Amino acid sequence: MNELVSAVPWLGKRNPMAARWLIIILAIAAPMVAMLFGRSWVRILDFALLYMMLALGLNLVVGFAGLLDLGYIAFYAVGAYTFAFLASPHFDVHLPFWVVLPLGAAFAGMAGIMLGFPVLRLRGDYLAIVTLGFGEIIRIFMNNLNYPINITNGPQGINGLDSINLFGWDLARNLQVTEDFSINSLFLYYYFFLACVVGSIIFIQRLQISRIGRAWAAMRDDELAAKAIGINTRNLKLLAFSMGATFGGVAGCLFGAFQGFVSPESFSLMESIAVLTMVVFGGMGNIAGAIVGAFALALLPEVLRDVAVPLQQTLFGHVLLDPEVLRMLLLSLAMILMMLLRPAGLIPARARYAHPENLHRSAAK
Amino acid sequence: METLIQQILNGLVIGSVYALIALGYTMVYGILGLINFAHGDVLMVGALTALQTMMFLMGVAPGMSPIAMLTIALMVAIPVCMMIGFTMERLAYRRLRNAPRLAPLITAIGMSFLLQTLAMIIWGRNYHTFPQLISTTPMQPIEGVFVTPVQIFIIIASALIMIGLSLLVNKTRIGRAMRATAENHRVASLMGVDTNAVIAFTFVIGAALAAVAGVMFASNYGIAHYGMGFMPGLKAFTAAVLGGIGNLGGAMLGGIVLGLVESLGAGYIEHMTFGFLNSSYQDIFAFIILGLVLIFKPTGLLGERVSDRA
Amino acid sequence: MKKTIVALAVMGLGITGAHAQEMVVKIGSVAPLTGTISHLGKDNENGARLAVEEANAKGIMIGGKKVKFELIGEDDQADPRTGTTVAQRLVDAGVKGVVGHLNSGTTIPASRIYDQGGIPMISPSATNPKLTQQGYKGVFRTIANDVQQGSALGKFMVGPLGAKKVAIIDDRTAYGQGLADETEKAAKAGGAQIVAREFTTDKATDFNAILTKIRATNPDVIFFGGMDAQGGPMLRQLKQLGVNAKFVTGDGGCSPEMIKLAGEAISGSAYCSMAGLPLEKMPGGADFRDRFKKRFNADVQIYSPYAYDAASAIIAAMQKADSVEPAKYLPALKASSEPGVTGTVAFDAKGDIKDGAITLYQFKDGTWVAM
Amino acid sequence: MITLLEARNVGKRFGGLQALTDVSLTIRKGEVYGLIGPNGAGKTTFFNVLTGAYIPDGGEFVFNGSELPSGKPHKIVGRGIARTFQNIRLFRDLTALENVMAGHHIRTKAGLWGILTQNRFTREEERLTTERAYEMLKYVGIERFAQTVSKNLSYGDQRRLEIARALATEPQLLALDEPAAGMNATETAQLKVLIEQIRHDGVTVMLIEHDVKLVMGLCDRVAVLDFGRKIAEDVPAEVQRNEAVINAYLGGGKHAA
Amino acid sequence: MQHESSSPLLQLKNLQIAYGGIHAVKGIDLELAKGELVCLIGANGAGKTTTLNAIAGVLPLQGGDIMYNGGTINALPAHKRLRQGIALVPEGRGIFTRLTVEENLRMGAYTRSDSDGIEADLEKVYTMLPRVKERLEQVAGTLSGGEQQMVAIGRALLSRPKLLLLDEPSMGLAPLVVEKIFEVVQSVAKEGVTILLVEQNANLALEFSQRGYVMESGKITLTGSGDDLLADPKVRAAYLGEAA
Repeated sequence: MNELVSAVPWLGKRNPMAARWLIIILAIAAPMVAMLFGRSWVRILDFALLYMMLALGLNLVVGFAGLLDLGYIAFYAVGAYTFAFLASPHFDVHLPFWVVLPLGAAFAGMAGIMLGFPVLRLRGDYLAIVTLGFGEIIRIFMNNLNYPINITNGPQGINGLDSINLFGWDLARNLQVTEDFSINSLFLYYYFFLACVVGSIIFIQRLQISRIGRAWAAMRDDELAAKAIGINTRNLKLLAFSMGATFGGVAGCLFGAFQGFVSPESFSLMESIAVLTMVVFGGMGNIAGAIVGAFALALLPEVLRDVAVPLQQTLFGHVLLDPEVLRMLLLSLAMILMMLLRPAGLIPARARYAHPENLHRSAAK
Repeated sequence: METLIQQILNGLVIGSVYALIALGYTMVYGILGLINFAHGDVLMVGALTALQTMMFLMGVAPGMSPIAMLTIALMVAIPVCMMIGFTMERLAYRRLRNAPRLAPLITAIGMSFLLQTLAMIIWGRNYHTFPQLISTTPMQPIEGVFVTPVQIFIIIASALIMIGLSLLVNKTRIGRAMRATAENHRVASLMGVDTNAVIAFTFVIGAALAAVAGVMFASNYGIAHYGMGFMPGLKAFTAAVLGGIGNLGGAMLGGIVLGLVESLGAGYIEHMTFGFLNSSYQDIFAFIILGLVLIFKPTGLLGERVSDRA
Repeated sequence: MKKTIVALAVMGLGITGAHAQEMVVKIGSVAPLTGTISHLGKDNENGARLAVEEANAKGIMIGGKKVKFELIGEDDQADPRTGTTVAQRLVDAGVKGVVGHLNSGTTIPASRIYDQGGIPMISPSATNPKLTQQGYKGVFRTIANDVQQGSALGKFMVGPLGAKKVAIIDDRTAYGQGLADETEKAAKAGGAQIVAREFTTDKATDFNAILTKIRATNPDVIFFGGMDAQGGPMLRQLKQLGVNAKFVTGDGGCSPEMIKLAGEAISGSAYCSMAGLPLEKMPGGADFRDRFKKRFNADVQIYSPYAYDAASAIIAAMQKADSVEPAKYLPALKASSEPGVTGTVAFDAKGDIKDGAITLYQFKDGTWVAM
Repeated sequence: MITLLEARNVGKRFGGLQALTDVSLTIRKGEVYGLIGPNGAGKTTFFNVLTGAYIPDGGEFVFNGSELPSGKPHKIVGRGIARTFQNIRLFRDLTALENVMAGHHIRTKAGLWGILTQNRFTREEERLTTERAYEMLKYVGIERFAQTVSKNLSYGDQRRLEIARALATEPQLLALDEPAAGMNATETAQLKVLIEQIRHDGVTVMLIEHDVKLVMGLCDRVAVLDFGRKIAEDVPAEVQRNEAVINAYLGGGKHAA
Repeated sequence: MQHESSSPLLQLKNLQIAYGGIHAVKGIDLELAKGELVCLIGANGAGKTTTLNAIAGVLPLQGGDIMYNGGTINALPAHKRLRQGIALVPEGRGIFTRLTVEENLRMGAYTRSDSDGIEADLEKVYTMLPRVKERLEQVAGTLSGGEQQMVAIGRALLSRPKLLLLDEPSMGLAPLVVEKIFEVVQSVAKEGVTILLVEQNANLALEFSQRGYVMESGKITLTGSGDDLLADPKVRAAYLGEAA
């Protein structure tokens, strides 16, 4: 939160309290503002929140622990498919959401360890390329495990996933507050996802400012030195992989329930790279960066859809570059230029790994 | 029996293309320790540039002989790719040479997508038919085994290019400088080698090879497309690692082995797994091999020591 | 600040100044306009656009007002998630009906959004049977589904083509696999032996390994469930491998693009299927082709006639019900029985096209000729 | 005197190069033990083998009466051996305080659950870690830079920070690899005071150093390595007089061979 | 300090070098006349290697000047200094272990295009280093340390240097081998090549050199003729500290 606060332009440094409230108000009011532009924007915000969770999880692996994972979307897939298996007509199993969610997280976490074990010794670009392969392998299995026994229903995907049901309260239905006032389901999802993101931030921040967060940072900065102060780098790498994967798994469960349909197409390499770009764009290694990066890049294509076409039409009389091309162009340029010009990302905040108040206490002694 | 021979032949053809692409990866990795993700996309630009040139030639000189046309197309595609290789190195990778290792890698991924997008803008999204100037009429050297002239051409051409490249690297002054720079930038510069120029040269040669590979690839399958380079690029990288990255012979061997594994794998996996797995898993062989090699024998088949730079 | 938001919103929704005496009715069209099958997506959009423009030219009156139809085109990138987002956008934009999506994989999740928004949708090309089995009231399609098409294909292979041994390939997409499975079923039921079942992807270019494997089983007919971008090169490789089996594919390969990509390798023993009647056998078919060519300077790819019929069906239902409100015209749409470019557009209880005629085509003289 | 560390016939080979040959030496509790020798004599290799960065080809280390595991750095740190590096290796993006806190990692226990819930134990442990780290910075004299990102510290302060970080692992034996390299005379003098203080506070120190003056003035005993073999082990005055040592350093001259 | 030769070939003026946060060379002055063999000795970490690297152009200067052949070469990149005749045999030899011995030697002649001259010089190196000639086709990584040092020196000679910078040629080598190498160095000097020799092995270096500089903690503390320094007890102190 503090990182996010200080990332607020102008206000962040001068009046952190005001900046904090600004963020809270914006977060709460966002779907209402979005509603002015249409319900689809609320839906886009919902997805943006899912991307934030993904970016937070990937940031934990890439930014905190320094392990470049190009197959991260595989864990998202594991989460989504877990939900599809356990809460849909596919196997005709309908476990409650609160049972499926931890299972999805746990399976994804296990998948993280499964990936982590063999790649422990690899570093840098080799790690990246093996994880990329891992992501593709998972996707290919999802796409083909309908034969000889139908497990994933193959390329057809699984339809009719249960919606999120919080103790009898179905988020997929509009909430009827009074006779003629109801809250749209998209808003319900928004606030539920927001709560999940806030929970994730708190959890990740606690991790960051802890012996584990420090050990990850140490390992990332200098693995040899980290070993020399007694850090068990093997266990910590596995922990990073599985924690990151867990977030991916949770996001996947939410995605499956929200979308109601999962199919292997949603878990392509391009998605992995999109999430990585979010982390890089925002600023590797800090929570605010992941949040801002995910928010900016999840909204970018939709904004382009609305702005690029009319803009080009007024400027050139016809559309030169359609929004999707423009999006690809901007994404790729963002990756290149960010690395060249601003490698620390949009929000180059320095992550904290200690509580300053503890220091004041001991310094006072 | 002819099925087996045919599968081996299929593997050899696709493997030769992988090998050619892998050479570019391995050279750049050898000298810079960088996985140039965009290498596969340089191949795509090569193919599409050649296509564009041929279209133009067919318009202005319809009677031109196919060989002349192909040669001119190559003569255009190669310099274009060289320019791209040079520009990438100069504008992006050089400035990141001392950056943390993730930075050039992420940049390279960005480069790959940038090239694809630009190609999409220039050439559109559709598949293009690529004129098959070398005959694709199959011959039957053995009863039941079919091979086309373009396939023979691909195998022979990659072998020749491989020989040419090893002569360049092993027998010439610049080749020596490349190897010296790959081993130790600092000492190479003490020998009077302008290491920046040598690195740029390596990129340019790699790009030229990619252009040739692109034209071969497109000639064989008769199509070209903005996304055609990514997958072969990835597989070729696997081939380079399999053979031992930084090693030219290894890249060639790795490419052929990978081609054979894919071809024979797709052909026989069903029997081998009693029908549990089938050809839908064709694309994972490369990744599984990659994982296994990196984990158990990171030096690859003919490997030299993998760079320790972290 | 508020003004800017409103201005942006207006810009965003693409509202153009509507004249007071005219009623603007928006109709959505969704298809992938980017990606590997964008040529088909654009074709779909053009089909719907032609219908809308022709309706506007006719000057239709509904509820006493002159109606100006406006087509809002969206790109779903053939991606399920984007599909739901743009579906929501269309619902927000207040479209009264939707023509789309192209792929079953995007249409199925999107249909839920249209259903929630109470907006009828007609897909011109999504053939997965599941689409209309979800129980949504406003979901239709103008194309025969995989079961209909697959069974026609299967019967055709064992019947007229006399296949005893059939090899089947699919591209592991929802479309390709669905069609291949249905075709396999029908061929088996007809007494043919499935000698090989092989797989590729919608991004592959090299099929030599699986084709070699198929060659060893010596099939009479090879069926490919997939799109033209793979089908074309596949034909070339079949020829290079000296395979002489007949080649059959579904509507995804029934395009001029297929012929272009296959080059010389395509021959008289290549067949494809399409739902509905062939253009030239329709009274207005050849005419449609010309109008299309004239308006867009492009050839009809595959599904644009179906998109045209879908859009026309919506407009016709509105006329009949004398209302543009979905709730009012939906019954008329359900009951519609209009002659369209592709045949009579009438739907069964689930929303599938009634008696979805399947026409088989053979490659002849450089083009697909209906048999 | 009690023996703290005993190296027994330690050997290490890299390809064709025999970096260490049968090195045996004994470090007693509470002393400052110097390890010197010309470039390439195998001093740093000895450190790396001792601290688990390399696995020795032969021989063993006995620490506090039991054998050390080889090739498991974190276990060796756990047993009470900490080291610094010849070319400083700090966690560059962490502050000085965080560096030292990271050094305390192995002496803390909070698990995932505790961190997630921020239970009493975890908070208390975190507070103690901060406090101890701050004490440690004070101890080496750079507490005013507690909140400075370590890569921005001056060279001398980085050296000190590295020592503080090593001390935070609560070692019984502190192995310093050329701590005075690159320091000026004043800094070196301060370093000497610091090392004496560390020894005084009960930590045994092992020192690789090129600054022979510092070694001679500081060490209780000195071992000399040459070509991977120990050629001398004695009090400094004796070592300085040792013919073999003089030859190793100054060279035998033209006719020495 | 004054010498008969007209102008010095190399002159360092108040040279300051810092890298990785270490102020390694703190303002040194040094002069080499044409044809001299001068050594720079001192304990490990005194800044000798840093000085050599700066002269060769692989380390940037913090301050001061490097004058060579009458001009300042402060800003010249390493490969251009080589063309002007400054060759460095780096510490640890810097052999290209994956290249053959002959290729290593030819790398030395990288900047030259006179193939006849190169062949002639190769022959000269072969006669000077007969052990090397027997192993031309061998990959250099398989050579012994002494042989590698010979190759490194031979390689440097192939650039036809005017100024040869030798960084610890004796490091890690057995005494007999060291002696061989020094004989080679001496014969090179006799050919008229100016040599700046950095050595830890002070006695040996001083025996061979005409003059010597002693470096301690980044500064030059002593200078004089080889014999004078050999006799000077301060030299020993610089290495082993004041004897008790």
